[in-house]
Amino acid sequence: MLKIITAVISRDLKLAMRRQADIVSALFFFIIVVSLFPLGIGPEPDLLRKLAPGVLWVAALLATMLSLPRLFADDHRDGTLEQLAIAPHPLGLVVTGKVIAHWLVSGLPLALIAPVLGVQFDLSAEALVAITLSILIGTPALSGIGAIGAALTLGLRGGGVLISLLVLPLYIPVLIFGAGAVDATVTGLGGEGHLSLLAALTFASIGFAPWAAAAALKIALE
Amino acid sequence: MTDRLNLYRFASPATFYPLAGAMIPYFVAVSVVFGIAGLWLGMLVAPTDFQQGEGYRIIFIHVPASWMSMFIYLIMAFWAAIGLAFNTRLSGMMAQALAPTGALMAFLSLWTGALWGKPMWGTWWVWDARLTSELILLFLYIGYMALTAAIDDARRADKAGGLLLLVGVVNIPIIYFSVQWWNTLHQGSSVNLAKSSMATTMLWGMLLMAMCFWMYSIAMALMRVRTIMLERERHTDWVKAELAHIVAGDEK
Amino acid sequence: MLEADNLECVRGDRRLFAGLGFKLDAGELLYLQGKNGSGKTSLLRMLIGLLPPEAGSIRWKGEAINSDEYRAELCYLGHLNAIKEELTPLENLLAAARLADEELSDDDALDALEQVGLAGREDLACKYLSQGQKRRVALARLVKEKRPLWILDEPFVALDMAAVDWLSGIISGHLQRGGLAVMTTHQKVNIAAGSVRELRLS
Amino acid sequence: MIHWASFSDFIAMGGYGFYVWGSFGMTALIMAIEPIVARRNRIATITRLQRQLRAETRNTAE
Repeated sequence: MLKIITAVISRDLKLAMRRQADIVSALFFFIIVVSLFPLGIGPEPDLLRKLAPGVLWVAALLATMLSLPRLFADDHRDGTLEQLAIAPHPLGLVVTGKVIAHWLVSGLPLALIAPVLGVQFDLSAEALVAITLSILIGTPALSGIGAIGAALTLGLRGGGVLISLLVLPLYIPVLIFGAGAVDATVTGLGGEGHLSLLAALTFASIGFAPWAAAAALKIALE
Repeated sequence: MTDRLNLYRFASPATFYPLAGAMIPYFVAVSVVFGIAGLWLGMLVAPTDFQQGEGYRIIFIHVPASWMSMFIYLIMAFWAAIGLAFNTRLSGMMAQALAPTGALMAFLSLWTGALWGKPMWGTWWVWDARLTSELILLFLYIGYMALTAAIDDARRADKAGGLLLLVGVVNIPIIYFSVQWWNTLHQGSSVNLAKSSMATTMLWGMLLMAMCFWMYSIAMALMRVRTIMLERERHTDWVKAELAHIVAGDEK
Repeated sequence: MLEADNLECVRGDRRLFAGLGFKLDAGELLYLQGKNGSGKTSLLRMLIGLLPPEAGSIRWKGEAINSDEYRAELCYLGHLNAIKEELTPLENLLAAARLADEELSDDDALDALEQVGLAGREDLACKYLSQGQKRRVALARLVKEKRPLWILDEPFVALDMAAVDWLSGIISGHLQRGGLAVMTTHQKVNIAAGSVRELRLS
Repeated sequence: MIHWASFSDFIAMGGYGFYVWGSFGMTALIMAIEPIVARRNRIATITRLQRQLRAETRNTAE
């Protein structure tokens, strides 16, 4: 079981490394969107500090979304997906591997760059830790839920826009607890409660979403 | 023994189509009766609310619309589960026939909520847990309709839409609780609907209006499902026979 | 071994075929023939379990085919090559084997690539290969393939004469070892088999 | 039994007329338009299917 998951992860990571432009452009999208906000709302540090968690999180949602349409589309186009679907192990495991790989190339870099962007918003040290942790813990859930949307819209016209329509409403709890963790830390309430709820959402998504996505893929392959 | 009641028979479009056609006028009539009774009780008889004055009368459509918007989503999810489990043709058609009415109910709930909120709370919109969840519900309806519309193959549209409905129905409580939690945390608006004990006439008015909305929704869904059936089953003999004798625009 | 009964296929509005059945035993080859759009590919997709038939059943060794055991005995080659443009032929072969839960050593993979005439190109990303060469990368899987049931969708497309002969030899070898094969093809090829069945879809 | 003294009172709704009638008006509008749209859609579908059917029978007759 672990063998197949690691096989999928290592293949997808190898592919991503050969196409670094994709990772880098999603990361730059994140950086640019976050940097645009101060220009739009003014440079007052108090205001920026207040808005930072929400801005960083919304930008993270959009940046993760950017790479979702290709999650299965490439494998679908060249016939690899069919081979994965008829391999002698459950398709849900394959999708789990793909979700983890997607997080490694799309969620993880966001968490690493987040503290740097937080500095732009004049966040305190513990707020920087909180935003990094919350993005680190929360983004796997985004990859998991996103996989369902990517699988449902596989091969459809205008799939990219449709994914956002399907997936963004389902992202709301992650957004609330993710940004809430930073807020709670800043106001001195402690972000642990939010972070554990975020972790619960992530575990539930990683455990459950790949199987729903696998069912959607089978429907798409019929 | 040949006349044994067979439930599967009613699940087949060929038998359900004429049955639905025959039932529509009854549902419309019952809906109108309930509507007149509810409006009479709610708009003419019910007394003024001591806190909200006459403005509370929006409740007679706001609450039924909100109920229906949630209820219809649950019914669609129920049909989706049946369709995915037993691979029945009718379930997907029913879910698709219900969706537009559900979305309109969610819209009405938001619209009347805004018109109610303005005089009572002084604002068209508050980020209250209930309003926010209703908005998200509307997004879920739109997502479902966009997905089924984007898929050309009817079978795939049913299955993919059904899966989305099930994912949505699992997520609705999570979304609701997270929004509620977020709302109490921010302590934004301390909005509370008047918890005053309702006058009996108000309660009855509301229930009658809810029945009216319910019957209306059923009539609309049946009307739409008949069209979907003709479209989907256009190569079967019963649809060809049906098409041969109906004159478009003329049939009841 | 492989039995199909009373299969019915509906795609969109059209009923492609109905009441279709066949039996295939060890060492036998089944040719599927028919015009474009007659349902050959749909039938193959039913046999690999991706497309549930409208009616009828498919059995492998007497069991329904929706099991991991069946998929572990199945090798499918679609009209898409299922190779990754960014990976080299060698990486493609090894990754495909790992994902299909097959044992394949580096030496075996290199040997297979040499047999399909890709010696010296093992380390070149597949996007630099020609159509025919890409097809050969996909076919290289068959060289070391030990699974008993092969399902091949147009395996001879885009191959030159020599490669056609080579592939016919590979398939013959598989059949002589007691394997089964179902394939579609437009070309007439010479494959030695215990018995060759033909199924015409119209 | 009737709560209102006059028709103009009823219309004014104690000063909330705009909000109450805005809600009921939108509801009435939607409940009027939705069946009309569904019916037009149905007529359009039937006409299209009948045309298709006619074309098919003509083709098989030839």
